[in-house]
Amino acid sequence: MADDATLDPAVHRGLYRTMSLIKQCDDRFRTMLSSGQIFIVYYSPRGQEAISAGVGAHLRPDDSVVTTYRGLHDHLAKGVDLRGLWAEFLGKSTGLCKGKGGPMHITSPSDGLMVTTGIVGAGLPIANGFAMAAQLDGSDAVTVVNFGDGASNIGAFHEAVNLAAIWKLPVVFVCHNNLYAEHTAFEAGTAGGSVAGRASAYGIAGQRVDGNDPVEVYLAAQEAVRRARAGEGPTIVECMTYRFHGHVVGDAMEYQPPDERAAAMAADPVDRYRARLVTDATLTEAELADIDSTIAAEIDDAVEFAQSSPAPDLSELYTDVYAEGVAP
Amino acid sequence: MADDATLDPAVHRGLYRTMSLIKQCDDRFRTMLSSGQIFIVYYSPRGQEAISAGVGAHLRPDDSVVTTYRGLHDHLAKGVDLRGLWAEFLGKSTGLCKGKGGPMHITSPSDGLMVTTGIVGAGLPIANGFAMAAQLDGSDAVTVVNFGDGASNIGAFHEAVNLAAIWKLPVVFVCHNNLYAEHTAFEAGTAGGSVAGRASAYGIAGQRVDGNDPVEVYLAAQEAVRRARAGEGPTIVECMTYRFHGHVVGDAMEYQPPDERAAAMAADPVDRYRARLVTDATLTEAELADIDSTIAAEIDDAVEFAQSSPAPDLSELYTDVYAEGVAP
Amino acid sequence: MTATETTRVMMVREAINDALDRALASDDKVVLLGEDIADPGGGVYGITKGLSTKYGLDRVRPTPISEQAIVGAAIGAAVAGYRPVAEIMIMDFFGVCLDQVANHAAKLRYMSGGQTTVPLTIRCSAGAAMSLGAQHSQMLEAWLVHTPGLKVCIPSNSADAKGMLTTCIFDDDPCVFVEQVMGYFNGSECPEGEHRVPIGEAAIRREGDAITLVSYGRQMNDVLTAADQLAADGIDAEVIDLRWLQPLDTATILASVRKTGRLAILHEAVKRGGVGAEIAAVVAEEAFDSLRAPVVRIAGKNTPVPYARELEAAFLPTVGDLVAAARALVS
Amino acid sequence: MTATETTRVMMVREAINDALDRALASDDKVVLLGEDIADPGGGVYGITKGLSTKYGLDRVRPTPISEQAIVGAAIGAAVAGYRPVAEIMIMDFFGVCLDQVANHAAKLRYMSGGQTTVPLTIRCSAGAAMSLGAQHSQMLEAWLVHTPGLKVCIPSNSADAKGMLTTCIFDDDPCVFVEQVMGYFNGSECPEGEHRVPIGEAAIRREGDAITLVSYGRQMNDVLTAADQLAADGIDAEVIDLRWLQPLDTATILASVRKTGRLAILHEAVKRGGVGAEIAAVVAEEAFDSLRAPVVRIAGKNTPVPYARELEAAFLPTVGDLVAAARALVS
Ligand SMILES: Cc1ncc(C[n+]2csc(CCOP(=O)(O)OP(=O)(O)O)c2C)c(N)n1
Ligand SMILES: Cc1ncc(C[n+]2csc(CCOP(=O)(O)OP(=O)(O)O)c2C)c(N)n1
Ligand SMILES: [Mg+2]
Ligand SMILES: [Mg+2]
Repeated sequence: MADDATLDPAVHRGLYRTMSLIKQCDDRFRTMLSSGQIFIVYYSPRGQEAISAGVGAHLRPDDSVVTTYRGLHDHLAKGVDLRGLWAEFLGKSTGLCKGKGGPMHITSPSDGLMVTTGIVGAGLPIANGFAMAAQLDGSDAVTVVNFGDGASNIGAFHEAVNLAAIWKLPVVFVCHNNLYAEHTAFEAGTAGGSVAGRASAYGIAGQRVDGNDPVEVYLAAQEAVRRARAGEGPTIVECMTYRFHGHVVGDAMEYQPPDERAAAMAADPVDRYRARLVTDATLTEAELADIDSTIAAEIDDAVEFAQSSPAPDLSELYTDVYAEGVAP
Repeated sequence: MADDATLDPAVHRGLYRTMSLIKQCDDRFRTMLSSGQIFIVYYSPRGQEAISAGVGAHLRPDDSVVTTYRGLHDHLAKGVDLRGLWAEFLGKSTGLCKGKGGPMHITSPSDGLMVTTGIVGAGLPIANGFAMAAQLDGSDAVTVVNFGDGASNIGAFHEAVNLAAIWKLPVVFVCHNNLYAEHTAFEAGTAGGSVAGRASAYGIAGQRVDGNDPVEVYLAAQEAVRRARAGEGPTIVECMTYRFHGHVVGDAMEYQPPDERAAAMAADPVDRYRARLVTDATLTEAELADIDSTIAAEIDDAVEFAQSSPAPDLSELYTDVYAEGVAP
Repeated sequence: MTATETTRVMMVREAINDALDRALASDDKVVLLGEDIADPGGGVYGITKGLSTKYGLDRVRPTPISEQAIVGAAIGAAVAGYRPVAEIMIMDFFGVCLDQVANHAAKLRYMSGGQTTVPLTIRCSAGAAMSLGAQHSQMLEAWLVHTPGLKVCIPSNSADAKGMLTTCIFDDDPCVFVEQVMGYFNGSECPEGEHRVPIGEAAIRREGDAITLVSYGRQMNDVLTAADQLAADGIDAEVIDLRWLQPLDTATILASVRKTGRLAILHEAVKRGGVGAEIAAVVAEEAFDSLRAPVVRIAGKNTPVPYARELEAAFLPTVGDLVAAARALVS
Repeated sequence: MTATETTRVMMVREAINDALDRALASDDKVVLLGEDIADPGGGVYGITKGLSTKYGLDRVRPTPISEQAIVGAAIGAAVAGYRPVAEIMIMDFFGVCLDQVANHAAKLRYMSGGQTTVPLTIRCSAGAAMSLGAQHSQMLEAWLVHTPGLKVCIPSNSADAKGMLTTCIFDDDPCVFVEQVMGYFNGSECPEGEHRVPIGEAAIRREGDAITLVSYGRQMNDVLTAADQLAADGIDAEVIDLRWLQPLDTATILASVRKTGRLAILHEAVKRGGVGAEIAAVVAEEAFDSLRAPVVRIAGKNTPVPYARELEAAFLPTVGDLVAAARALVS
């Protein structure tokens, strides 16, 4: 476990805030799903909060983030507008993408949330492009691309990491290793047993960290982001974690040993970190409760906004296929 | 340099025979091209003879080989019929593939030469399939797939090596590292600087050898093939070599330092090995000359056969698109 | 049809599982590979449930997320004499492995001058209506039909799903078998025993002489509903279920159009460059003299598939669209 | 056309180089990436020769053999405000990167509700006649035309090559610009200065009223030759060079067919499911009443492209095929 005392309390507050936001948003989505208030296909990031919080803490609005269908934690850590996000998940006209993208395609360029893709591994090559743009711009902006352990076995991963290494692109490859790709256990699909370990094949830095500890993630990301900003090239950061709610909500999860999941949930990264902050007197129970309740109110507002927003107008089917002037 | 004395003279004879055959075939193709006797797009394997000879020496007819557009050396080392091969290069009805495949698609299942592909990297996933078939058959047959250094940067390489590792497939990945991919120098395209070095990312064996020394290749391939036959999984063997005649015959080769090429040609693996065999008294000059001239006569015959063969009948355009019974 | 006598109601997903089960049982050379296809899940839609338990993980092989490696391994094994059934989880993912499908599976037989053949089947789920957005909802059969060497089919009911998949598996060419997710739970009578549907044979689902309606896949239900509505107006539509898009049963289509003089085509895929275009073109070339009205295509709109339910519904072709178009053609 | 006054004879390959050169010179946001595109070679066909020397390796970036990485990087940079021109060396290699092209470049604008746009150009060489066999000779534009969100074009001469490529580069959508290798060395007059061809505008290359001949790319020369031969028989063909396959200039096609009543389409790509099918379908739907004869497609045969020269020639559509078809339609 990383030494919490090395960090400023404001950093802890920020990390906790993000984690609480992710957890509460996720809780709300799942509650609304199970109560039948909404019908969406939902990929829960619950259990993986510490990764997005620890990485996101280093990012500026002009830094780019690319993520996947299981991206809610990354979206929130990048500061995406909560109302627009909820409305997009619910397919409303007021959604970030006017209801046309949906949860798998959340985009918010003003926050630097550039691409969310549903194709495993496909975000990595695109992330290189944002990094290349920054390099050409002469800016020190970095790009973070998030992906799962299973994604490390697809061709796009390899091509992208190799290109980033060759071009010394300012990109950080963040693997959320939650030990499963759909029903497939990490070791069953991934030869060599380590995603970060693959970094050496490309002559770049790679580090595996406890992805359930926001401070460990924070410190690893700090170094990776520093390296990228300094023009020293890409890093693979592999964050070991666990999906609490299977691949998709509704997943029978038969393929997971039940105690494995129970153990992971017992060591809930959000609860654990919260307890630690209190024990270490970094933040008081009252301060934390205040953060939690402020967030709860924000979520209430966003849910209300999303639910009361109108569906997209049917004419929207035909817009945005091409830039102005060309009919679809 | 490997110790030649460890090998039986019959092995040396076989290695030399294959190398001489490749060299002489290649010489003939290039002579006929430069004299305008034939018009084909030709990817010369000259300089890379030792690799195919050293690997091929371990292969049985029921072992499978997959290779690329630059595959003549691999075809010959697998024992493909010379007449059929020449006729196919010349697009004749008597070609191995009836003139429909051409040099980039030489196939000869009776010899175990299963696939020649023109798509960089695409042979590796397919090779796994032959290896999987052997595994299912319970046979100890192995599959060798040949590819270039440049191919190690494409997605198919990664997916195939990972799958072979996971499934412990009896496959040997033979990289012909001739330091260039078309105009691109190896180091400019390949992060990490070593293809064999990438093996550890997948937890499999990898070895880099002097690909210009048939004995070194022979010994490395021996171990890789043994491992595959024994069910111990795949190996990457990276054979360092040089293309004498650029990417394609006619290539201006401006991107190559002229002395680099001159040095490589001065250390011609075929000449060097031939001289060594004489010096070591492994084979006599007369024996070697006899091998050379026997091959020359075989090539004369194959060229004559190919040139005098008819073009494919136009009806062949429509056959072999589907198995019997379905019109194209 | 080689149907046995006894049938029972099966859902399409059961029929597919049954076809796979029987193929694995009857021929050792049949092997399955794909992501997550093993038990306990038996695939994300449960289509392969029970099979890895019954036939072992050697023959029902779960894979990493590596579509090129999946199709490539299946190709090699097929050339080596196996009859692999590879699963591409969702049709949109052909994008990451089309080289293996189109440049290798489809062409190896031709490029080898007939020396090798690729008895491979690729199954994939496909289609819209689940609000999965632009990258998980596409019907891409037109890409495959434009690739000589492939056979392509989409069943509309359980009996065909079972019979066509069995035919694909035992066919000596690479076949793509497309499973629309929204059709998985449709139930209908299905032969219980061995069952095959001959390659390239369309089925006439309803006879009529006023107009020919051509479609395939789960949309056949919509087309039959449309035909009922038209019949109520006294318009007697002939309804053709193509089943196979390649080989395409042009003889059946042309014969029908020669009788009715009118043609409307419906499919879920995007209209522009869809399979409907090929059908319209064949008819405009070969049955021109019989045509008494414009050839109409009702299809997915020329847009990516949107997420919001209302927009997704607007993307899809509807019964109403077809009825209106048919009425206009006949009047 | 925004052509300047002065022109000179350029080969298509020079015109492409010129367009790239001017785009790089006029806008810092234009960057090139692709395999072997840097000097001294300037690409395997020398198309990008001189550009890396002039603009540096930051802006003219040679890449590893990683088509997904090439297109992906170009997409990201495009969304970030650059105007990347990515080269896919040969069109057949779209098979290894179609996910990036079809699921990402084509859809990001739509999926983001218009928040991002992808001003990307993909150039590729393409086509048969060099005896390069089944995997290096394909025309695959139909795959792209079936993918909403992409723009697709194929020039037939130097002026269009320059003008259309320039238009693609400065267009805000992802465009695929297809260069037939056999056309690279064709020379014709080309504007020397800034030149753009408007998106989606076909060109009428010859006016006539007996039959409409539609084609695109290097085959336009064959079509014009056919038109000459027909004229010698007193058959006055109208010849349309589509230039853009998406957006397709249906207005120009339909107007012509309404005048002539007859249509023959020629393209190099495989006939089944080719772009000719879409054109035939549009006409059979929208100009049916004007049609006086079947719509005919002359195209690549429904086979992989064979290696042997004789077979490859038999694969390709010919002037003779078109003349014969046109005569039959008119008689
Ligand atoms: C190319 C591709 N293949 C398959 C899928 C189907 N699929 C969606 S998520 C997933 C598992 C991904 O696992 P991992 O990368 O570990 O991410 P996680 O879901 O665990 O976050 C698969 C196979 C896909 N979306 N894209
Ligand atoms: C997927 C793909 N991309 C690009 C090409 C074009 N191409 C043909 S050979 C070649 C270079 C390959 O280099 P390497 O793998 O080192 O093999 P070598 O030619 O040196 O034997 C390239 C880029 C191709 N055939 N396939
Ligand atoms: Mg995972
Ligand atoms: Mg090389």
